[in-house]
Amino acid sequence: MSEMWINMGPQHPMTHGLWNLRVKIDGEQVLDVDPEMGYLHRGIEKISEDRHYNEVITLMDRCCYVAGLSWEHLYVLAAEQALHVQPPERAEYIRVMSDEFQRIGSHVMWYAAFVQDIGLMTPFLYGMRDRDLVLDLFQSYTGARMTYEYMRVGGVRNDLPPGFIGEARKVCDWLIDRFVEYDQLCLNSDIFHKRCDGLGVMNARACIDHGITGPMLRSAGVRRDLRKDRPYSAYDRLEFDVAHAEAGDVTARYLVRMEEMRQSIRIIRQTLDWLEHHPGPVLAQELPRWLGAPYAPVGREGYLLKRNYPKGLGFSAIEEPHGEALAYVVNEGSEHPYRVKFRSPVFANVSAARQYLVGYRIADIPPIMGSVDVCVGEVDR
Amino acid sequence: MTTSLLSVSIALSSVLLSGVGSIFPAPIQGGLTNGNTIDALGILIFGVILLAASMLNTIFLIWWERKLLGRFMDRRGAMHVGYAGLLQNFADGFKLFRKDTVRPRDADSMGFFVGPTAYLVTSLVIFAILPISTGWNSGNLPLSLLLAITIFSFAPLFIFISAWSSNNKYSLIGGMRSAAQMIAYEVPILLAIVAVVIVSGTFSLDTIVTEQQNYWYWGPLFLAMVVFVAGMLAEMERIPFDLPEAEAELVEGWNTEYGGMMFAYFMLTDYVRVLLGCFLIVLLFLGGWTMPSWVPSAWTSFPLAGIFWFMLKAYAVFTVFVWIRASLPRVRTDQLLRVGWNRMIPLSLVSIVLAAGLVLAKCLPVFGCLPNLGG
Amino acid sequence: MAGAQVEEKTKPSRSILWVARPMLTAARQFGRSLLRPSTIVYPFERLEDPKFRDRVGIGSGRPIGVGHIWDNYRGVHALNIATCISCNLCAFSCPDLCIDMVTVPGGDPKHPKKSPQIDYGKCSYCGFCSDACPEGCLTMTTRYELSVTKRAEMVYSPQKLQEVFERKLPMNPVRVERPANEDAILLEPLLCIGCNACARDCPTNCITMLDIPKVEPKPGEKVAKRIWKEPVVNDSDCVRCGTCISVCPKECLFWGIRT
Amino acid sequence: MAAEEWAQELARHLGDRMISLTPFARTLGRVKFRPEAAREIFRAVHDDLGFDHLSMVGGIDWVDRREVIYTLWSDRRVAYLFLSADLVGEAPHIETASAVWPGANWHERETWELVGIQFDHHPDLRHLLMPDGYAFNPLLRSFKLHEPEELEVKTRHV
Amino acid sequence: MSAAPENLPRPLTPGMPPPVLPMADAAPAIPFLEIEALRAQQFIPAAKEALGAMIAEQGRDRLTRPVFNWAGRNSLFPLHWGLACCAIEFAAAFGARWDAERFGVVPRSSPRQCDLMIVNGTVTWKVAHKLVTLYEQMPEPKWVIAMGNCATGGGPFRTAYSVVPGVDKLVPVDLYIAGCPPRPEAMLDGILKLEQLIRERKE
Repeated sequence: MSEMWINMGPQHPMTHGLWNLRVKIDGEQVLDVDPEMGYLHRGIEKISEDRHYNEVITLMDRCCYVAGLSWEHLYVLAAEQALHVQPPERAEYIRVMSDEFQRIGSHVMWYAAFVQDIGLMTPFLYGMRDRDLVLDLFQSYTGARMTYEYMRVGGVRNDLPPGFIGEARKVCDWLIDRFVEYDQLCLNSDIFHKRCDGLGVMNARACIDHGITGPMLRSAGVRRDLRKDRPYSAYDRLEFDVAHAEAGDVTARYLVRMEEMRQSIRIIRQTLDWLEHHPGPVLAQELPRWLGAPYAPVGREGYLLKRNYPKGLGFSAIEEPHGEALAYVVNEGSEHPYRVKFRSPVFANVSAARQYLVGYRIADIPPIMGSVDVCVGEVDR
Repeated sequence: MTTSLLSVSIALSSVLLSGVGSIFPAPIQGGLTNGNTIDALGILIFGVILLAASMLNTIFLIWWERKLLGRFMDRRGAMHVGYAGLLQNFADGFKLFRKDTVRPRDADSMGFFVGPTAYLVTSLVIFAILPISTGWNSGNLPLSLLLAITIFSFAPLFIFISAWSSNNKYSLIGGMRSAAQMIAYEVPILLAIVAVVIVSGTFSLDTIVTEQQNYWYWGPLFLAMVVFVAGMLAEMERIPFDLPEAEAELVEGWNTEYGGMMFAYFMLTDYVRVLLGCFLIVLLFLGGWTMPSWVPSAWTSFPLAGIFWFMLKAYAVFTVFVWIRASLPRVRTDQLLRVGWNRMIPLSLVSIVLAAGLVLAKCLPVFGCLPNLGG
Repeated sequence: MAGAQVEEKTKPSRSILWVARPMLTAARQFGRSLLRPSTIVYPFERLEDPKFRDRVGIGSGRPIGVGHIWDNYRGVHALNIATCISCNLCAFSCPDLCIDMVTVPGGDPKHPKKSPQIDYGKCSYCGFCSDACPEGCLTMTTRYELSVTKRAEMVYSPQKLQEVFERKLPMNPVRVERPANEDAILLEPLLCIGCNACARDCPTNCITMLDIPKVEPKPGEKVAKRIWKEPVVNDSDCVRCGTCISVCPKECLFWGIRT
Repeated sequence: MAAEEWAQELARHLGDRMISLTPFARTLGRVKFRPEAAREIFRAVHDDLGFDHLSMVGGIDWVDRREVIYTLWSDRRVAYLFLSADLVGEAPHIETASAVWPGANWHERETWELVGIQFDHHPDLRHLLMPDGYAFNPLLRSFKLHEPEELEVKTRHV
Repeated sequence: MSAAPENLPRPLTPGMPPPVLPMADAAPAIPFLEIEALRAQQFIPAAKEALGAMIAEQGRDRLTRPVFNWAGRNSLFPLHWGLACCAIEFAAAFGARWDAERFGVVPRSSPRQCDLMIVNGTVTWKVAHKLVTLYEQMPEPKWVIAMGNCATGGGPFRTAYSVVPGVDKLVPVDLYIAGCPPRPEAMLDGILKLEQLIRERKE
């Protein structure tokens, strides 16, 4: 058979979202790929310029819909720096706990999608079931399953409900047991290794050149984790290890993500211990009135300018479940951010698709792209 | 003469025809009640009954798989249409019957419709050949095993025809994979069957089952059975060998372009073939409708007991298939073919040698002493 | 956990069990879910039903829900028109601009009473409006089913929201505290003409017009005609809705920190 | 590393191509450079200073000029560095960074598309997020958003 | 909205009496058996009613039409695709906890085999013509559900330069599900409503 281009997407079971992978194949062999993004470009950065600082948070949940709380955290960190606000310590711990639960939720979702790509049907259901438990926890304190609108510039919206910490511990125990089952279903199966070993290999040099971050980079042997290297919120007060592997293939990414989930549970247990014994406010008390959480800003153009509110640039970098997410928020003294810019880790990871797809077979594309963990919402923004 | 579905149908047709014929004048009556007419109508009735029974069986099989998979996946499966979802597959069937069947503009009209139809028909025909109890369905055919396997292996051809004529790249790749896979696994299946034939000395499935009266063949021919089951998994295109329908990379494999009734044909035929595979495994290795002697005779002597036990075994085999489907991932094409040509064929050759050795050494009756086998 | 380096040790030994281990895991799950699958039979069993929640949970074998701590879900709003003060804060705070203030019976003809009408085709259920509501009359319930055949049916008038309220569904219990140092409404006295517009339109009637001493203009100085009254805002009653600022004809009211 | 030491090192490697260094909290600061010397700056920062990881490229429209910001990370220094350049004129353009950091490819495509900054010698400057032939740069300040009722015609660019 | 209280358990088939045994009150040891009993209780009146409908129906295909209607509404195959946030809840509805397959809803990847397109997310102009193509590839009879606010009217992104303000600008929509995103229950509720719509449909 001669060479031909096939379109995998935008509606294709492999994509797990709305994007198009154009693949040039010769028989089963992949000769070239060309990812086409933008099918979900919603102009979040532009809409943010028309919104008040706290209202941007509603967009952050929808920006990355499997890691909404992490993206809220990213944005509020940048906005706090731009607006010169300091959150209370309890809010920081709650944010870290939310981040780590979100990491588990995102990785479990990834697991559910990834095993489908290699043809395992059952763990998809297990993954969704266990993710729902994490979402139940989120719902109990944020009030929503996926779009939380929980964090605020200067803290979080509300404190944890009574009884939360006990339930969260139960969920942690349950999840730790389930991770063993996940491994039994995948790692203990010879077919899994036949499918995934030595696939989609990226070495450390290529990863760094192409700006790849997160579990993909760590699976190539680079121990880089912003939680350790550039600690934000309460991460410098918590103990955990950076999961990493050497091989740089699909199996290594699987292992890294599984280990990250265990580390997340370790972090969560520490934060729960802290939160149990340190009550306090969760929202900064010296907030300017227009940022106060219960009162979303009352729109008056030029209000800040009249008050000579200091301008500022906010920059934040966090370790999102998919990798390093960066944001900067430019405050020019108005109620609206002048410019908001986000860096999505998946954006860079997908842009290097040619590096890790060419040369493999067409049947390898789903596992490899599955191991990249594409979340189109944050790529296209 | 043993009772068989065919003889029952012919008797039914003769009763019917003589009843109907008696109201007509003599020449017509003579024409109606002569042997050829009775046989023709009898075969027709046989076909209708067989078709209905096998269709019902297949639909029940699908239901069973859905419920079983549901429990493996910690959920409930179809449950709101009919009692416990029993009518769900009928609803699916009726709906697909009612839906439009769209033929893509550039698709080959002949192949597009003939492919699935022939795929279904050739698979259904095998039900007439496989015995499900003594003498059922169509008496003791001398070469029934060979005939069944021959018709069984028509499928890749029709799949490829329908895949090629739907003019879709995914279909084409799926069809080619399917053809390659089925051809690769035909050979070990046939070789495994040779082992069975060596031990039983016959191509007649009836006789093969009768030969297993004392010991089922899964004991002496364990290796052949493993090869046969693995090959059958590939033939039936079930996980871990369901590459042609690999949802993750090829949208729906070779039935991407098919909707409506043609799609229903494909779905139905897949399960018809699964059922046939289970039947073959039961017939060749699990003693067919025979039961071990330690089973109380009351359990094996009620009417149609043979069919009952046979179906029970077939469904047990199918349950194992569902279990495999629930717990294993899919392999890759090249790995599949490599396993097929490099592992399966040598293994099946070894199994032939083993079978021949067992026959020559006359140590087969030893297996009659093992527990849980026949005897 | 000693080190996070994921080792090669996690790879299985190539034993005869390479296919059996995952199958055994699946079988274990099969046994667990045979009688108690973790499926909610949705129209019959409902997650928000507290009695149902008693029977499920991680301990019970059906891992659904986390006990009783989740009446927090933000669903359809409930509005108590009787306590609504028409302060407009919900409409102001809505990031999606899905709230319109429409006239409801109960006001006087000159100053009609207005209550929120919510377009659920635009609402993103963020809860900013119920957080902002100073009287607690706009709350979010746990009701989530809302499927309609026409787009226009998604617009919930205040009366419809009142119906939701009367159904007494579980409410979102979270009430967010006000920050301690709120801005107050300040007055630029030189611009004020004492027109009473702010006091008239204040939803909480926290503005009173006090008499001030009349100042005679110096000869030759041109002074606008004015009423010799000045608004005084009672900060503890004020809900900071900003209505007074928006109705002020001379833009003499502004936000600021009261010293 | 002390701040002065770092500033000296930077000045040594970048010379007069660097305009200014603005300190910024928890980073190595924001280096403003002359856009004409972009290629040498990128080389020097990548090879000599060891910033081998390009995190993002973004653009800000300051109405009178457009600023392009490169965010870089160095594993050796464990810190972020910003490079920025002011581009003036009707058709702002700058040398591409994708020759030095291959990962800059998509970031520059996005910046070209949304902020309207031309990257010279870019290997593949196509539309990334918007459909081909989209004629606007949405992230410019002059591009206003409207409620859908008002813009029935305006967005129908397909 | 109809006057029926939406927060009460609704019968699967309209016209049937609501379940007399609300799950919450009985609380037996094994919920599974209870549900089976409940369904058996419901099934008999449902069958009676279906038979009555068949007999009451006049016309050439008075027997087949109810059957096909029944089949069509009980076997809705949605298109398996994910647009945005709602796609995650869409997937969750097929997960273990809500298991949409209970109602015969099985996602299919090929539009040829689908009856139902659930637009689960923001539709951008870039994907608009592909969405229309997919809709046209689906064979009749077919339905469209706009799931969530983005599909309904653009949602929070409706002012954006790249977003279609509502999928009803592109394809005819039969049912809108509000929510951002709707819970999986809300999606199931939408599917049950759609079944009701199909049932009441006059051909």
